Amino acid sequence: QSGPIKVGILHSLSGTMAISETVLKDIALMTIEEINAAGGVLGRKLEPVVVDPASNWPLFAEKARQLLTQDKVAAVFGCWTSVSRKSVLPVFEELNGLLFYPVQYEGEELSKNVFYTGAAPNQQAIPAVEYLMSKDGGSAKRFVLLGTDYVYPRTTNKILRAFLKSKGIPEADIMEEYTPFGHSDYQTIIAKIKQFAAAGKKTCVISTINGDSNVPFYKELGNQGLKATDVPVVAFSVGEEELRGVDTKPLVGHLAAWNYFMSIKNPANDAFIKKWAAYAKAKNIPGHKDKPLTNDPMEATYIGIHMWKQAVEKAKSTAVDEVIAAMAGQTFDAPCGFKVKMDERNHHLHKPVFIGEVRADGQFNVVWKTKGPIRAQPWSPFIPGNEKKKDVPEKA
Amino acid sequence: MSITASTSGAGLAAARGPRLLAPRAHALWLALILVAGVAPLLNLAVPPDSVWHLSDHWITLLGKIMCYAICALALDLIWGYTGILSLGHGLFFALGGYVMGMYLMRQIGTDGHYGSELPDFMVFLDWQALPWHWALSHSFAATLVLIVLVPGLLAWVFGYFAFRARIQGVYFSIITQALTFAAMLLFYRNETGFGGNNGFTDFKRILGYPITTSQTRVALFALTGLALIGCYLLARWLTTSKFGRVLQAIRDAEGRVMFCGYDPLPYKLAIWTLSAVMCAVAGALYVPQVGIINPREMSPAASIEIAVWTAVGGRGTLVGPIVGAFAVNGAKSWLTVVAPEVWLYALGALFVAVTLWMPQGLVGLWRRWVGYRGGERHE
Amino acid sequence: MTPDLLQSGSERWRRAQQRTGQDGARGDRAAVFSHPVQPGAIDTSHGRILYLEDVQVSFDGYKALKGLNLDIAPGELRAIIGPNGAGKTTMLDVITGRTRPDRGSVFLGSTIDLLRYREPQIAALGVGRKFQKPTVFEPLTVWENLELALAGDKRVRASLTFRPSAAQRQRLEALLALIHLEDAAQRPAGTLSHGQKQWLEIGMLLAQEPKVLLLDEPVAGMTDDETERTAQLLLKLKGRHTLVVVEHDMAFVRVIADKVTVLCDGAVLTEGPFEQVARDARVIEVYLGR
Amino acid sequence: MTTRASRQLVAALLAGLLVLWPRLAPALTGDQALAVAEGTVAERVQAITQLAAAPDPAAAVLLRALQDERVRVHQGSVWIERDDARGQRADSGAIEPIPPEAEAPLLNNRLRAALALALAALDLQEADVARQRAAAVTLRRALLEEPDEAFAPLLRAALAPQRQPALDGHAAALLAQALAAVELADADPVRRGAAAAVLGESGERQALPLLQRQRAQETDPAVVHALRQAEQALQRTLALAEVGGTVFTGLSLGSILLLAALGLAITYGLMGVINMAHGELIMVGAYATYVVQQLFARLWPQWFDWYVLAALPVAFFATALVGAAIERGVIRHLYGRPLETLLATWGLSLILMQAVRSLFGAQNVTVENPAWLSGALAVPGGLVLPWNRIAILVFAAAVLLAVAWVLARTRLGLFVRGVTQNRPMAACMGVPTGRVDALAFAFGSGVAGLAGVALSQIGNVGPDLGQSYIIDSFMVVVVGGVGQLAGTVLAAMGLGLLNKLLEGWAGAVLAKIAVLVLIVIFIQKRPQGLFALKGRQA
Amino acid sequence: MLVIDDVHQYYGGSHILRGISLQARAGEITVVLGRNGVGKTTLLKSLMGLVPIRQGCITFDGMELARRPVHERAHRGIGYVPQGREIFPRLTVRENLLLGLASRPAGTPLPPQLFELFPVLADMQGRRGGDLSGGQQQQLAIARALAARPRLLVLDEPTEGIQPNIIQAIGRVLRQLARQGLDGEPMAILLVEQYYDFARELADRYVVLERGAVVASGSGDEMDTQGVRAMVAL
Ligand SMILES: Nc1ncnc2c1ncn2[C@@H]1O[C@H](COP(=O)(O)OP(=O)(O)OP(=O)(O)O)[C@@H](O)[C@H]1O
Ligand SMILES: Nc1ncnc2c1ncn2[C@@H]1O[C@H](COP(=O)(O)OP(=O)(O)OP(=O)(O)O)[C@@H](O)[C@H]1O
Ligand SMILES: [Mg+2]
Ligand SMILES: [Mg+2]
Repeated sequence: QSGPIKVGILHSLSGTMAISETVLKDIALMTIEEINAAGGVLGRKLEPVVVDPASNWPLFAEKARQLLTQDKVAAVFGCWTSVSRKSVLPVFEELNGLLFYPVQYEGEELSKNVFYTGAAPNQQAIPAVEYLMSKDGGSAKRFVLLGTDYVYPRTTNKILRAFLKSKGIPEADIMEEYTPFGHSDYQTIIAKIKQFAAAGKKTCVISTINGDSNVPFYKELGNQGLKATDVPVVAFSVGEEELRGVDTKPLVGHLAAWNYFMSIKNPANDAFIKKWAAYAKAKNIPGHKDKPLTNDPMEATYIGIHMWKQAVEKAKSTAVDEVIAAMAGQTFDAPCGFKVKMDERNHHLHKPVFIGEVRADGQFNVVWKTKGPIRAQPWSPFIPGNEKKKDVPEKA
Repeated sequence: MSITASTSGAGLAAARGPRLLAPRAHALWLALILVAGVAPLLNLAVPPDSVWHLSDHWITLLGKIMCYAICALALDLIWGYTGILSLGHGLFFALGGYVMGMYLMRQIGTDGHYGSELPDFMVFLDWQALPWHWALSHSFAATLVLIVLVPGLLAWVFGYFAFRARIQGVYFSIITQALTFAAMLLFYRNETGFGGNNGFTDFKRILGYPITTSQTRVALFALTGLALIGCYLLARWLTTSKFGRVLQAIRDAEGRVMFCGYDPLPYKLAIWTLSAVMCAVAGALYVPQVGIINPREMSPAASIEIAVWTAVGGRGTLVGPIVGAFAVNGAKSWLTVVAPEVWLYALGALFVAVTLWMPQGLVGLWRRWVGYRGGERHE
Repeated sequence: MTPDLLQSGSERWRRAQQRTGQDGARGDRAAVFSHPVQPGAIDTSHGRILYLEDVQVSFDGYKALKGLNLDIAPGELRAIIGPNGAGKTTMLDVITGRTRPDRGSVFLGSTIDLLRYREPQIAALGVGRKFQKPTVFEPLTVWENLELALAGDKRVRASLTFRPSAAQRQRLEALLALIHLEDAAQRPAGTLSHGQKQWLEIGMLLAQEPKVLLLDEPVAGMTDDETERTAQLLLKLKGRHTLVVVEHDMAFVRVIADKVTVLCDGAVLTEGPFEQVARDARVIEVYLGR
Repeated sequence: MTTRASRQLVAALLAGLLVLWPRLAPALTGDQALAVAEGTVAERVQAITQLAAAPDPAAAVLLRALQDERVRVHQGSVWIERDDARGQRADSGAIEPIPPEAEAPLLNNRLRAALALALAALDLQEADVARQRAAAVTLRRALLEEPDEAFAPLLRAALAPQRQPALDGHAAALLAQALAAVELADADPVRRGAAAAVLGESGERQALPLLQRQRAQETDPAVVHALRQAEQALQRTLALAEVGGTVFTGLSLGSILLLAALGLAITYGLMGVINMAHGELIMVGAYATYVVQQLFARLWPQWFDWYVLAALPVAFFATALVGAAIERGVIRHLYGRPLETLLATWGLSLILMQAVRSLFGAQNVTVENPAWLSGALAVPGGLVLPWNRIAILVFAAAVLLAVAWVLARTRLGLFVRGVTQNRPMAACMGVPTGRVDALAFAFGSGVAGLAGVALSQIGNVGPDLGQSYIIDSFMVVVVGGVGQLAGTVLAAMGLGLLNKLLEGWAGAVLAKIAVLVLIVIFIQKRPQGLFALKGRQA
Repeated sequence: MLVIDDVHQYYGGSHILRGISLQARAGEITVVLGRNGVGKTTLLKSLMGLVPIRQGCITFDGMELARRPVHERAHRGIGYVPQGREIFPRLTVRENLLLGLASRPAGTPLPPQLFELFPVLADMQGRRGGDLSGGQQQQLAIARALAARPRLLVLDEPTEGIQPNIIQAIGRVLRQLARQGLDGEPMAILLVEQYYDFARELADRYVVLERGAVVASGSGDEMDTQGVRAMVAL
């Protein structure tokens, strides 16, 4: 076999999710270009097949099928929302395809055909809350769980509740609040948070607000004068890209938990950022050509593609089953500064966790990090019944 | 200014008189043979490497678009013929889909991640038993009934009050939009018991047959095709009967219709409910084919899109909406692959072009081309 | 107690009586609702088919009708004249259920209180109307317009299986001939000229076979000759149908009317045979001129 | 050291400082400077505290620089960054270039809080009223959250009648509340009672748990009474503030809905164009604001705060131009076919969105609130009215007046109404219908652009901006009654208030659902919208 | 003043006007008669430019109008009273009249004579046009056309739905307008009318149409002798 190896890129370039996903398409193209420049895989070039599922879930499934059956791609890198992943999952399982999913998510899933390069809840949410409860984090005693009303926040908050309970936090000190998709008026909710915070115990907000709603939320937060020193907000979906749309000066000190921050200093990250900046300039990518930013899902995409390449080279084949076998235990010197490893069993990465505080320039100061990469727990131990779950994909 | 004010005469082109056996009927027979005979053969009997092989991808894609075509046809009955623009038809589509989805979720049985009788999402949200509204979901027969009954009843009740209050034009459009919007938010909530924004996915079986085999797929495809043809015939019968003319009269001068002694309420209610049920059937056929149902189908934009298909194809004609659904969705499927970065320009331009140069949609264009008479415009 | 009060008291008593009478009628309302009363069911035993009493209508404070009374006998051809804005069209609106009066009563025959019904039901009861501004179903052909108006079962179920019978076809063709639109039968009604639409609307009204015909300015926009022919037509209908004609064309009114009612400022100014009315000084002053 | 212990230390040391401050000479050592910049968080907190207490103006300068993130450290030396990019040594005061490898010391919330407290204590000594007030706010917040006797001497000294420089009255009131929080647990029942009264008047929600806690353990019946009174007074203020808050948020949401809908009230309500691209016109306005902001940042940074004012005309005309182009290019062929405008403008909205993606990228862009639109007006009772929301309320009213004036009082308004009601007749009367259409559509679009400027101040500016407003805009226009400006206003405000009222007790999701359902029911009652046009239809 | 020369008009495929020529002079009332559907309204619409003509010339004051936009015709001084009134239903009576001034510079006042001619309108200035009764609307339509002080007044069956004494008044007004206009200058009037007696009384010149063509014309006094009444009968 010769000729290029096709790989699919399945990210929304239009519709509501384009705001987040477009850049993942670009970073994927950059990574592929990088691999090709270094001689490709097994001596063959990679040929990206870009499609636009347009933030439309059934269209995701259709495109996935098309990539696998018409274009016969060796692997697909894509999806952002859980629902898009859920929509394509049956297709990948039916056609035995290979999907690399680069975004943090709620867990509770494990498929043989998917590699999850984003964080599971224990690689993001739990450490963040632990930090807030620590002295350095402000010894928080009261918690507002604020999210957009959908599965990821609901599940995460369920896990967090169980976790907080295990730490002895009474029910009365937890407030849970949800907003509809696209909610843009946070006046009432912030007033409620203020009330809740006035009880004389250190209060913090754990935000799983999704996408577009973050900007109005943070703007309102800033203007209502709720400072991080009073009520810190820790977010799981807010990274460098999301803060691009916000004036961060009033938000200094609010937190985010990720497995990667652009501001992390190490040679791998410097090189990664430099590469991206050059690529964005060369390809004239709007926004990034003037102000290149990297973020966690971009890193996860980058890691995913490189690991797939390594696995293909190890397996000496692009055949899905062989690549899946070869993926186990793959390691990669990631921009986050650690050697991340694909777990031998559970298709998730071992990743370090960082907690960053927002800086005035829209970047994050890492104020806390784990000693090293930690193993993902896709089946959260805080959900009853999961103790029975095996940590390997089961046969469908 | 009213959204229904329409004197464009689009309705003039409606087929009149008995045409079932007229020259154009052979197109119908052709369609029938294609969906029920040729396509299945090309998919199942022709070897996959032959150029004549119709891949599963195409079968699902065409099946999906045919579902959309049924929706567009349903909307056309109420919009093109009766002058009532619904911006909430996605709701009925989704309801049909959800009823079917519930059945399919139950068919998973204990094959889910958690090996529980309950659907996975209920397990990890810690639910102990099926909520009441899932009661009948195990039975296929009940599902079939509910597919018609739930959206039909909702449409009937909603329509009854709205039409009785003589809500017309945009006011009607907006409340249908509000309705579907509210339903979407409701279904997004996890507490509602429909899987929140993830909706239902990962179906395994239908009627005990594995859902992913080519045979099942083709069967669903053929069924959808037959449903489309059935809906078309039904619509044609309705619109060519006096019933259809009363509808058009209601569209153009409702006040006058009343002075002729017709009560518009039952007429509107009948066509409205029927249209909703058609959408629901389309939704029910859609879900097993695309493998997911999620509240996004209830978003206002999704409903507007149905109107767009109808308008692109040609409002007030019966083939128009079908052509429109195929054209728009086909273009979308094709363009998102060949021009993923700029396809929206092309699609947007298509819509503008259709309105500017094809006032009666693609069908109107075709008619003018072949010199079909009867579609003339007048000022 | 003044005679006035006595008078109004007895009036009220009479009305109360009538209401109880209706209560009896209300017993079969369900039937009325789902199945329009046969046109024959109008009770004309008291010698009146249309009866308006003390009807008042106001729009945002402006009183268009101020205590209007009208009493029309079966088979009568009544002309209503009166200055522009006198309330003639409003009166027809009230009768046909289009406008709700603030007070007053409107009866069809002695038993049917029209205020209880909505437009389609009133039409089904046998009250047909031609509008001042001709309104026809523009995209439908002339033939279809007439077919829609044709008397018969107007419920959904019937409409699904409707096919005009031979007799009905004949009737439609006769009507077409009557309104001179034979050549235009398959033309969309929207393309007719103003006068042709007037004719078509008259045709539709006739197709409906109503007991009571209300015509708002039927000859406006017609040539003298056509006006003449319309007059003949109306005279032919007189007796079998009850006709109420609103018109400003005095030549026409003179030809057709048994009795003329003059409305002015929302109330009846005078009533009587044409010649008498035409000589009335007040009518000349406010309406006829010279 | 625990937080509490370090706070006590600050307080004790600072209290002494207040007396000694003016008389002492500088003595900041390099080690002291380094200690605040490097080490574990706990060590640094302690160093900050000690440094704050060190009677040294240079220390104050260093702490302030630390708070402003202007401190740089390299190989044991500490500099304070100056505007000319050179640095001043923290210990010696020498001015020298900062080595490029120098790093900014890390700050986290705990350090920031310690810094803020320390600096607040120092700032009380400043003559600057703004600083005094800010310091008093910080202290009050800290003490209401956790009353701490150690601060009493500091506060009493600060509140001393003859102190120099004089204390600002407002700051004094705030400090008195802070002191009251401490004195609520004083041994002297008279002081306790007085403190309760002060807290009762404070209107601060944080005081409520303090009062309640004290009442639970209070033994003196007179003080119990005072406490109860104070609680009631406080609760009254809070309840009032809550109502005020709901009304304000409701009106604020209403004003946003109104702004978003006003343009549509013209293009749709008046002209009958089912303008699905309306949202994208708003988006164009917001992006115009962004561009103006970038221009100001680059060309006239000294005027940056006023970029919003410049953005208003720019956004108006830019959007009006886009609108005029749309009208001339597409919509003018569609008059009399309102439904077709739905399809065409839907297509245009796709094109506009994609154009913005191609031009500015798919991600959001930053639009900053200028200083005068940041922050909030604080009202007693914990009510905080952000300036940007107040400004939008006023702005919405102004735009409304302008629109109303144009429509009702100008010839253009009359012509537009005439043209939409009967195009051929208007032409026969001599109205140049083409020009009027283009002008009117451009005007409506321009108003949408103005809305874009306002919305850029509170929410996302991204390619999807328009999509999130289009549905609400149509609801508002229709519920109000198509073509009825007054109806639009009422509907916007009504929906805003209703939404916020419901959100208060049902949560945002259910509130939104309820509002939608209420709209459906409302239209049943008023099938022509709020301001139905009664009257005869031909 | 107005010269219509060999105008042809079609609706779709059907030939409605077949080479119509006629003239209207200042100071004269020219009456157009014809049965229903012969094309009278179409002729006036062509004159106003509401339906573009296929062939032929329309000159007004020596100026070719046939290819000019509609509103320019109003600016040249043509006032139009359409059949069916075509009031702006949701504008008030006053606004309807002000719109009649659209062809005049901003700030031009309404001619005060309007309210003398039609006193009802004075009382109803604040009412919406669509709420008026049919006859009131007709009066409004005439007043609206006069507001701009046109030099050519085109009326399409203006007596339709108007009470007899006002018809008489309108007759007198038209005569007066033809002679001396609103402010002293004679006006040209083109009147389409079915009401024969009214037409004959006013006509200085007459034109009879049949199936889209002119079949007779002449001076007003000859109408009776030429048997025009019979021509418009069936
Ligand atoms: N909806 C309304 N709002 C306000 N005034 C109205 C309304 N409807 C009718 N009117 C007024 O009521 C009066 C009566 O109107 P109506 O149409 O009944 O008169 P008419 O007798 O039919 O006149 P015409 O002979 O001119 O047709 C008129 O002055 C009219 O302006
Ligand atoms: N929009 C149209 N499309 C097609 N045909 C039309 C249209 N409008 C009018 N016609 C036809 O053109 C012919 C002339 O119509 P027009 O309205 O000019 O007649 P008219 O002489 O004014 O008649 P009337 O006295 O009834 O007003 C009629 O036969 C009519 O049916
Ligand atoms: Mg009338
Ligand atoms: Mg005419």
